Amino acid sequence: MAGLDDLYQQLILDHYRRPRHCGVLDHPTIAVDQHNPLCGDELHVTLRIDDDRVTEVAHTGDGCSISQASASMMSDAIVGHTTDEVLAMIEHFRRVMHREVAADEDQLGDAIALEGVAKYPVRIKCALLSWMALKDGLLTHMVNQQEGR
Amino acid sequence: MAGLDDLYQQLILDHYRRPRHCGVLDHPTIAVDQHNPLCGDELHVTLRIDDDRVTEVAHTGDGCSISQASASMMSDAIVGHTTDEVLAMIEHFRRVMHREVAADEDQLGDAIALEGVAKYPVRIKCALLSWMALKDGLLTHMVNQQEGR
Amino acid sequence: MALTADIDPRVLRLDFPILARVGDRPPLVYLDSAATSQKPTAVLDAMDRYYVETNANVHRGVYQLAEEATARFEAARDSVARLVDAPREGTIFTKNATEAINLVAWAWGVRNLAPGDVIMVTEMEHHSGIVPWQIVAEITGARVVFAPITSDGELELDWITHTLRTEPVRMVSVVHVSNALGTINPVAEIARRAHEYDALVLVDGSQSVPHMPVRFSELGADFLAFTGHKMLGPTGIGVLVGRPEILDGMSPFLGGGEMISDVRTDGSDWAELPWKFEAGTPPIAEAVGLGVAADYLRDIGLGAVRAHERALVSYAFGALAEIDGLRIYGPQDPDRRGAPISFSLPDLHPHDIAQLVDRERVCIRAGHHCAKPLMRTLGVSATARASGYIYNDASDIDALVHALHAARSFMGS
Amino acid sequence: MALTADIDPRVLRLDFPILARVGDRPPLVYLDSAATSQKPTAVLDAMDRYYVETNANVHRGVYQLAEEATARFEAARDSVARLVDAPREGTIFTKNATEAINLVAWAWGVRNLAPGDVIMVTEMEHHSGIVPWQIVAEITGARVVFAPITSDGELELDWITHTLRTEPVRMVSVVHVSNALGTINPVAEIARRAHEYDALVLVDGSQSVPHMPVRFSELGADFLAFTGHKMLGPTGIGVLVGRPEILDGMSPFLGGGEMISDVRTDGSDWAELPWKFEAGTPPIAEAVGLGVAADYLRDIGLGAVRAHERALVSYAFGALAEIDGLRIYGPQDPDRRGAPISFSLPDLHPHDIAQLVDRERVCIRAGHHCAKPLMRTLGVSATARASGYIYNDASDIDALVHALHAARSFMGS
Ligand SMILES: Cc1ncc(COP(=O)(O)O)c(C=O)c1O
Ligand SMILES: Cc1ncc(COP(=O)(O)O)c(C=O)c1O
Repeated sequence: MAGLDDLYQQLILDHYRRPRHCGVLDHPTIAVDQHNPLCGDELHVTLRIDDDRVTEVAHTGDGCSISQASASMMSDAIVGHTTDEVLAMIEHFRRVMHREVAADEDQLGDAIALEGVAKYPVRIKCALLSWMALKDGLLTHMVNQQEGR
Repeated sequence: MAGLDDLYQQLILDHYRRPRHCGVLDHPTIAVDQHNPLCGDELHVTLRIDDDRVTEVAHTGDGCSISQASASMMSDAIVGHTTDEVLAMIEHFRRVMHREVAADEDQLGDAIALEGVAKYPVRIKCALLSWMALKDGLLTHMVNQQEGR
Repeated sequence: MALTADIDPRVLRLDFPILARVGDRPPLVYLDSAATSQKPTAVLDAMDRYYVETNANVHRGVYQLAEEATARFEAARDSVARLVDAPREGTIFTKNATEAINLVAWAWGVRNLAPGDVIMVTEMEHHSGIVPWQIVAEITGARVVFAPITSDGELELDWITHTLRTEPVRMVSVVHVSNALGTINPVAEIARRAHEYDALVLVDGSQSVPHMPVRFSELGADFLAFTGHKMLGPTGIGVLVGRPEILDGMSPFLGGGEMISDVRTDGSDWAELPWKFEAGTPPIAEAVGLGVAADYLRDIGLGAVRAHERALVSYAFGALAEIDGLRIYGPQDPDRRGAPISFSLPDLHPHDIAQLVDRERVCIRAGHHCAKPLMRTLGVSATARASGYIYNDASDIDALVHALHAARSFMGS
Repeated sequence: MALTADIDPRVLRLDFPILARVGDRPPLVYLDSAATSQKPTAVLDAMDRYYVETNANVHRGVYQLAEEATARFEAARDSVARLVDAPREGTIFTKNATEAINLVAWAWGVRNLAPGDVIMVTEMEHHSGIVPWQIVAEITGARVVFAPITSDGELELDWITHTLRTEPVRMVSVVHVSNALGTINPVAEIARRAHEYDALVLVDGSQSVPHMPVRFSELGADFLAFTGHKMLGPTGIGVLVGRPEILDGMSPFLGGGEMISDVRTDGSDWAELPWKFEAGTPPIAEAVGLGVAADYLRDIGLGAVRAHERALVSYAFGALAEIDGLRIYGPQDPDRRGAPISFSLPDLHPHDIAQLVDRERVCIRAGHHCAKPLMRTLGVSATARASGYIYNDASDIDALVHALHAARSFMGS
C-alpha cells in the first residue's frame, strides 16, 4: 500500500531509529510533560532559552515511531530560533497536520516529511505530541516572564 | 377490514351506546378510581357488598368505546356473585386479554364479546381498566375486612 | 397537488419506501410524523453502507477501516451542526431528545441547584421537558414552576417575566413547537428575558428543528435538544447543542470510554468537547444516518419545509371545519403554529377516532401526547392528533376527512 | 479449517458481507471484535424491514403500524432476555453498556451512597466500569477502591473478601471478561461473597455475553450490563439486566416520555418495569436488530461459540510463540481466558504494529483499551490486541503472524 509507505518514509524511520536530542537537560529553562490520550504515551521535553532564543532542547519518553521521529525532527528544527519564531513554527506544523496549509520546509526542516501523517487522523496526535508539549512549555514560560517583570 | 369489525362488534357498540349500571352509588361498600396511563381516561367504580356478595355496582368516567362497554359488561356480569367468584372472573378476563385462555361465556357474560380486543395490545388496557379497578377495590376491601376482625 | 412551489410531496414520496403503493393495498396515509417521521432510502442506505463497508469502532483504531468509520461519524456531526448553525464542538450526540434534556438536568442541575432554586418549565411541555427537572428538583431541593398558557394555547409572557423578576429562576426549559398544540413559542424573546435575570435557557427543538429554519447562533438559548427519528433520521440518536463556554464549565454526565483524557485510580480528566459528553461507543451508524437526513433536509431547504407545512395546516383547517363539532386545540392562526393539529369530536373518543380511521390506513395519534399537565389544563384526557410532514399533501388531509366521516357513520350505525 | 465441530467460520463468514472477498482486494482479516463485532445480513435486513414495513413510534399508537412496531420491539426484548436467561421485566434497553452502568451509578448511587461508603471496582475494569463510580463518588462523598490483580492478570479474591469484611462496601462493580487481558473472572463467586456483606453486585458482561453462555439467573449478580454492537447487533443499543425486586425499589434515572404512568405539576408516578427505566423514544430499530442478533447467537449456541474461541486462542498462543520476544498479557491458560489477546513486541510500539499489519488488511487494536489503570499496573502505556469471534479461524491467526513478521522486517529494513 503506497499510502503507508508514505507514512513511514525513510527520513521518518531514520529519526525514529536514531533520534536526535534525546535525554533530559540539567537545569532547563522549561520542562514539560505531555501525554497522548489515545495510547497513553508520555513525553518529557526540556529546553534551555538564552536571550529569548532556544539554545538547547532534549526529549525523552515512550512513543511510537511517529511521535519519536516528530520529537527528534522538531528538536532539530527549533534550536537557534527565537521563542516567537518557534511559536510560529508550531502553529504552522499544527495547520499542516490539519491540512489547512501546505508544509513549508523552511519552517519545518526534516519535519516536512511528516506531512503524510495528515492522512491518518488518529496518528496526527502522535505527530503533534512533542509540538504541543513545546507550545505548552513556551506559553507558560512567557507568562511567567511577564509576571516576573 | 374484517379485523376492526371484530373489535367493534354490535354487542360492544350496544353497551357503549347504552351503558348499564351508570352512575355512582350512595354509601358504597367500595369506591375506587383507576386511570389508563395511555390516554389518561379515568374511571370511578362503586360497589355494594352484602354478605360477601356483590349486590349493586355503578361506574362513571370518561373513556373510549372499549373501556365504557367493558365497564358496562363487567357490571352486568358480576352482580349477584360472591367476592371470590368475582375475583376469579377478573383473573379469567385478564388471562383472556393476554391470550392465555379462551373466553368462557359462563364467566364473562356479554364481556365475551371483548375477546377480539386481545388482538389490539394497546386497547387491552382500555378493556381491562374497569376490571383492574374492581380488583383493586375488592382486594383493599378484603384486607380491611380481615384487619377489622 | 403541490401546496407550494418548492415541495411536491408526490415526488418526495418516491424517496420513502414505506409510503409507496404496494400491490392493491391502499397507500399509507401517514399523519403521525410528530411521533416519528418516515425515513428516506438515502438514510437507510447510508447506514447499510456504513455497516457493510466500514463498520469499526471509532476514535481509537489506527487501521484504515476504523479511520474511515471515524471520518464518517465526525462528518455526520458536521452535517448536523451545519443544519442548526451550531459550533461542532457544542454538538453532542445523545440517544434521543429525552437524554439530551436529562444530560443538562443531571450534569448541570444536580451539581448546581440549591434548595429554593426555581426551574421554570411550561404547561405545554412534553414529559421529557418536565420529568427530568422534577427528578433533579427532588434530589436538590429545587422547585419546578409551570408557566401557564392562554386559552389559545400560547405562553403568557408577562407571567414569565414577572416570575423571572420575583423568583430565583436558574433554568428555563421551554418547548419551541408544542407537539400537542402546535404552538410556536417565541423562544428567542424568552431567552432574552431569562438572560436578563441570569437564568439558563434550554429549548426543546424536537418539533421545530425538523420543520423550520432553526439557527442556534440566533436563538440566544444556552441549549437546544432535538431527536433524530423525528427528522428523517434513525431511532437511537438525538442531539444536544450547547454553548461551548457553558459546556466547558460543566462536569460530565455519563462516565466511561471516549469521554476521558486520563483515568487514574485517584480520579480522571475529561476529553475535549464534544466528546466529554459522549460516553461509551456512540450511535455510530445512527449518526451517519442522521447526517444524511440533515443533508437531505438542507437540500430541500427548511424554509420550504415550513412554507409547505403552513400551507398544509391552512388546508387542513379548512377541510376539518366541514366536520360537525370538530374542535381544534391551540392557536387558530397557521402563522403561529407548526404541523401538529390536535382535535376532538364531541361524540367519539380519540382512541376510537384513531382506531377507526386506521380502517382506511390513515395513521393519526390519540392520547395525551406525553403532555398530561397540558391535557389537564385543556380539561380533556386525550385528543386526536394529525401531524404532517414533507411527504404529505392535500390528498392526505382529504383522506383523513373522509375517514372521519366514515368513523362517525360506523359508530352511529 | 474449522477448529471445532460446531462452528465453521468459512460458512458463517458468508453471512457477513463486510468479510466477503470483493474483486481482487485481499479479504479483510478482522481481529478487533472486542472493540465491535461485524453484523450478519440477517440483522441489517431486520432493521431495514422494520423501517420499510412498520416504522412508527412504539407503545402509544393505536393504528396497525404502531401496534406492529410495538410488537417487534417487545419481541426483541424477549429474545434478548432469553439469551441471558433474564426476566423480561428486568431487561432494560439502554444506548450502550456504558449507559447501563451509569444508570445504576446515578439512579441507585446518587440517592443511596453516603460519605465514607465504598464502591469496589477492579484494576482491570474498563473505563466504563470506573468513571461512572468516580463521578458518583465525587457527588456523594463515597470512595472508590480498586481490587488488585496478580502478575498473571487475575483478581486477588482474598483481597476482595478482606475488603468486604473490613470496609463498608455497598457496591462491587466487576468485569466478567476483561477486554484488555482476556481474563475470565469468577463473578458468581465474587457475587456470593459480596452478598454475604450486603453489597450489591454489577457484572459488566460486555465481553462475556457475546462469547459464552451467561445465565443471569445463575450468576447471582444484581445487575448485568452488556452492549449490542459487540454481539452482532447494531450500535446505539445496550442492555441493563437487573433483579426486578431491586429495580422496583429504585427511583428512575432518565425522566421523560414512556417511563411515566402519570405526570402532574406537583409530581409524577412511574411506569412498570422495564419501561420505568426507558425514557423517551427507545432505540426501536436497534432493538429489533439486537433481537435478531440474539436469536442468531442462540442458534449457533453460546457453548459452541465458547469452544470455538477457546480453540482459536490456543491456536493463537502457539502461533504467536513463533515471534521473537512477543509477550502476551493476562492468563496463559486458554481455559481461564476469553477471546481478546493483548500482546507487545520489544522493538515495535503497538501503534506501529497495528498500523503496519493493516498493510495486509489485518485489523487489530493498539492503545490502552479504555483500561488505563490496568496499563499502569502492567507498566506499559499501550498494548496491541487481537480479538477473534465466530467468523475468525486459524487462517486469520496465520495472517496476523505473517503480517507481524512483515511489520518487523519493514521497520528493521
Ligand atoms: C469490558 C467492557 N465494558 C464496557 C464497554 C463499553 O461498551 P460501550 O462502549 O458499548 O458502552 C466495553 C467496550 O468498549 C468493554 O469492553
Ligand atoms: C416536544 C417534544 N419533546 C421531546 C420529545 C422526546 O423525543 P424522544 O422521545 O425522541 O426523546 C418529543 C417527542 O416525543 C417531543 O415531541
